[in-house]
Amino acid sequence: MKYQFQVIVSLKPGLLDPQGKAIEGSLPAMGWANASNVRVGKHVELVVDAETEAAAVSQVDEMAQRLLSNPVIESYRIVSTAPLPDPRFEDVS
Amino acid sequence: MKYQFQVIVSLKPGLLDPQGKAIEGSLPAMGWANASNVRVGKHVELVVDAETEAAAVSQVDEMAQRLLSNPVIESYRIVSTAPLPDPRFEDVS
Amino acid sequence: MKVDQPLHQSLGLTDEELDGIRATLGRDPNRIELAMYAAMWSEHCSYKSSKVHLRTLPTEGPQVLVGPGQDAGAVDIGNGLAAVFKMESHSHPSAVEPYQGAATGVGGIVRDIVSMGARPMALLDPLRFGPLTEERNRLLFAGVVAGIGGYGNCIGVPTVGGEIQFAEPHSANPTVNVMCVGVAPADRLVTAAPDVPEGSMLLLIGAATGRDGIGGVSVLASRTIEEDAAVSRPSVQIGDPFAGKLLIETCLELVEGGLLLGLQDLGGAGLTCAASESAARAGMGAELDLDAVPLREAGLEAFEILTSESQERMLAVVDPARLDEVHGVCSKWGLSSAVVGWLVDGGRLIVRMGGAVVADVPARSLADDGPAYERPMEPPRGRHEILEDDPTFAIVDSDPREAFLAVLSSPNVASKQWAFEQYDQLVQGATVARPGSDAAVIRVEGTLRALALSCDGSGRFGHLDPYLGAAHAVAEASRNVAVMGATPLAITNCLNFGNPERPEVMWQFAESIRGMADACRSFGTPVTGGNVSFYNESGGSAIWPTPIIGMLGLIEDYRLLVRPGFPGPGFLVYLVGETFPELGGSEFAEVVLGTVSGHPPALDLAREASLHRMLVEGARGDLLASAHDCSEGGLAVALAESALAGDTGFAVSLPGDEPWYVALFSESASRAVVSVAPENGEALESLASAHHLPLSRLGETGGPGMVVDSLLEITVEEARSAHESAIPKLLAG
Amino acid sequence: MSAGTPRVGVVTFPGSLDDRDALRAVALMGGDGVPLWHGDRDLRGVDAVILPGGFSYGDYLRTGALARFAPIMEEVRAFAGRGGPVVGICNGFQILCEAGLLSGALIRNRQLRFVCRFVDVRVETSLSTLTEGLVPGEVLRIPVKHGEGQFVARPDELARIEAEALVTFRYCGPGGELDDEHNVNGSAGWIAGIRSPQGNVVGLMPHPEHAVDPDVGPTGGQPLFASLLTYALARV
Ligand SMILES: Nc1ncnc2c1ncn2[C@@H]1O[C@H](COP(=O)(O)OP(=O)(O)O)[C@@H](O)[C@H]1O
Ligand SMILES: [Mg+2]
Repeated sequence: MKYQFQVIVSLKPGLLDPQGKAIEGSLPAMGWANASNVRVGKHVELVVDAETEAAAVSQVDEMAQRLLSNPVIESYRIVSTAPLPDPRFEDVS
Repeated sequence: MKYQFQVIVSLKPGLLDPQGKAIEGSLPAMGWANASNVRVGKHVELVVDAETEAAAVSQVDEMAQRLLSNPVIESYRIVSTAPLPDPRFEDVS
Repeated sequence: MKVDQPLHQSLGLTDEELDGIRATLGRDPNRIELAMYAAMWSEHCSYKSSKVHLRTLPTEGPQVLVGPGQDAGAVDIGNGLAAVFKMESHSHPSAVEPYQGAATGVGGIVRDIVSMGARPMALLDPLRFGPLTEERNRLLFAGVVAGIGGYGNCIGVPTVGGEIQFAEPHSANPTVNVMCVGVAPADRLVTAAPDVPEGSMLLLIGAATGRDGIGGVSVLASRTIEEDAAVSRPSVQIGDPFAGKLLIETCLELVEGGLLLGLQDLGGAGLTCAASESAARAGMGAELDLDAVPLREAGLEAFEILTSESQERMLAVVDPARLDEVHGVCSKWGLSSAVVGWLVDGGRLIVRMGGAVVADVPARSLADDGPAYERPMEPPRGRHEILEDDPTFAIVDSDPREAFLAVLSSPNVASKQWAFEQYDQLVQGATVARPGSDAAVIRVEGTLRALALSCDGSGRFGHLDPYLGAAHAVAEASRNVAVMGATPLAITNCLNFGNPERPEVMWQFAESIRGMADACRSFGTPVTGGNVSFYNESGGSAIWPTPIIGMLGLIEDYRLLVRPGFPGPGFLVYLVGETFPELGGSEFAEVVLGTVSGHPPALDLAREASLHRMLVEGARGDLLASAHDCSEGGLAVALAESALAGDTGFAVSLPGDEPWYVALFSESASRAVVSVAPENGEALESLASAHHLPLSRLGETGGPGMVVDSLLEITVEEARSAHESAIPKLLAG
Repeated sequence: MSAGTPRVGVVTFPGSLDDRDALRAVALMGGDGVPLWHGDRDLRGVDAVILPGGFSYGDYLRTGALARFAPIMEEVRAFAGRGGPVVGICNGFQILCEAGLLSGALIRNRQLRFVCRFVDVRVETSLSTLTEGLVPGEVLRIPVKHGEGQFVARPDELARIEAEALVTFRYCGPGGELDDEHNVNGSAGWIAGIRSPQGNVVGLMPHPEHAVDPDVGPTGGQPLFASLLTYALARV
């Protein structure tokens, strides 16, 4: 079976995020002074072919830990691609 | 009210994703030959202070379009941060 | 794309061109063949509007090893080595997506050098944008610079020079040119081999083929942007510099191992171009098997595989007996390689897919028999009024100090450090003179020789008088290498113009070619190759005619190179050459008087050539302590830049009896500011008179300030801040 | 190879760029440069290892993230464990951090742009393979060229790095002063390079291999290569 996953990797809280900071810095000039706490991370999609979902999950977990994130500065979470909660939010482009 | 969002920005389908390709190319040597379709995108978290959720959503949509993504090559989708479906997948680090 | 248009027209072919294809084939082309002709006969690939003019350029000389017609030109630099160089435009893709457009431009030009069997050693990036006061131009500028760095830095080729100018006509249409220079043993250059045997394999090396850039050459580079605003988006290509680096190493290892019979990069018109040119050059035909082409996604149609411009691919011609070795090198570097065809006698290019023949055309008809047009030409209306309105005779009541600071901080003159600091200038360890010098200098490993490289183009001069503009561009490029002590050897170019179907544009083009040809003949610097980029316009208004010259000069002993900075206090400062009242098209006229008009400075090609010889002789004799050419901003800027580069002030008097603003800001040609140790003053004077060049002693170096008579006094630090902060300030919005 | 000439291996990963430059610098400073290949499990008996600059695997995902899985890295790890001198320059530094051989991490420059510039760096310790014989406080002129050289670590980690005096180099002004203007990429504590507690593993963002040849520019990298060769020689 093929299982699809998303792995979201973000900088650990407390660490400075230069990209997030730059975006935040440019918001007021664009008229969005009410937006804040911008953090930029990575979003990795992948498909794992495994016997069971549990096997796939544990493999993705290992990949996320060893390869997709750097535990010194980043944390991650794994999302299996379930339908999104609200159609309004779907791929709007 | 403060609303929290995640914006996921990914390369449009059909466009080459050099990062995804390079990661995928190195997976077999790491013992993960069963993983495929790796695509790397950006994950932006932010908080918007607005009167209504609808106002916040429409602002994030505009931000995603004008600032967070490059419409020529990227598409985006917006996710409001609802609790994740399965605690197993939560921030495991 | 209009729905009711016949297919050939929507692919950019005219009715007459379709008739030509019919005549060649003796039947109607099928859709796939039509797509192949459309790509190969596009302006970008066929040079159909420019060919007849390009033929008039001087291309021969004892130094030329490979002239125009190959992927890149090559000149002899001694010690059995060849310098391979070429320039190309990626303006159209950069207008659509600045980062990727510029990045893939770097990738493309680098592969042109590699396909000659040379290791790419240096990049230069002449650029043109609209004024930075507009946000769109700032984004284009920042995106293009980041893209060039993003690709060049990642493949380990230093970006050592370039040029950046700003002018309103480039607002919607940035000009993005990239030049690459490589070095190879002269006897190992991979050139058209006439005696490749039948049955030689065509091996596609590198990235898988996807839908990117389908019809790129016809869609992007052969029409104006707005004609295709909607269509052009899917044509954006994403660069993969990592794959690009692996491809460079793979190809060079194959060439070094003597494993190849031929090598072609896949650029515009993709596989169609590479296969038809490989076959045509060998005087043969080829069979192509599209089922063997590795694809990035399923379901590509034949015409898509044939015209895809997916990046990071090369086509090698391989002896079947060496195939295993070749595959071995490719897989060592982690690249895929697939036999996609072979050469056959008879001259036809036969394409198969799914077992059926999907195209069957003469290879030569694609590669060499494209149309050639003598398009109508006519000088633009209003040209004489602009020329006659010469600012040289304007009434000037500016304050000298303010004028000086205004010119020094004008974006055209200001330091481009913000940009070139984003480029790795040092990798490969050969960079002897980095950006900030008149020319970049890279040494040639294992020798004392070095190449001096400069890119120069005409902005205002070319707009006012395209003949003079192009001649000045060659003169300035030669002067820039000569001030460093290098003998100008040969040029490449990139000719950026508007829509050639408009007679004014075609006239500008023809005049530019004439100017370039005359200057190149006088300096003995043949044209070894180049690139033409038309259709740089929108809303019926074209960019200024922008012929960019890429000059290659040779220094025999790089330890003797001369730098622009004043070396310290106590040196004598001279102006070589003569200043005339020539403010037409000058930086001063634009920035201080607010006008771009008048006659550009005259150019005495013989005097210019003497100046180059004198500068080279002065360097060889270790006579010059510094040398810097006088160009934009005139004597004032040349003095200021010498002071900034050497962190040393000066005190000078203006020579002659022209008004101060002429003496300081006239952009008369054939001049340089040099300094010598006091004991060398006389030697310099006799050197100049031996070359029949006027020489004026201006004063001395030293002190914390830049002092000109009683006109001007400014500290080096204040001038530095004006010069260095101008562009960052504008970018901050 | 003459007896007593230290052999310094330079690893080429896919995407390494300054590998030839490092080999040239080793030779210029009197050592024997030995090319090593990422896919080999063999250090060819070298006395020191350099992980050179460049963009291994395109710097995709994270700088150094993919290179640290290369087969040769197991050998490098073992060699470092035996006290062998290992130096990571720029991308090599990033690889050593990813591999856990050095602390901290390197993220995008504060200004979010690549920067190529000659900078001044201050030597902080003589207890490392690159700084033996150098006097702390000494200022060297060496170029940087990177887009992701901002050194970061969690606060506790940073405190430990400082407490154990692991900082080997800091960005500084010409007189050794630490001010914001001279922090070329915004690194925590101006950190330009650090060492392992034993001092045999050192990583730094500046490129000493591009500052050894007087014909090309400043020579602030010479003392560092001299130190490395001395250190390596002690092991011959
Ligand atoms: N886009 C660029 N990339 C790299 N270097 C550049 C770029 N633009 C300008 N430079 C460098 O800045 C210096 C000054 O440029 P320019 O004023 O055009 O020189 P010149 O007038 O001598 O031709 C040169 O060394 C040039 O190579
Ligand atoms: Mg110059």
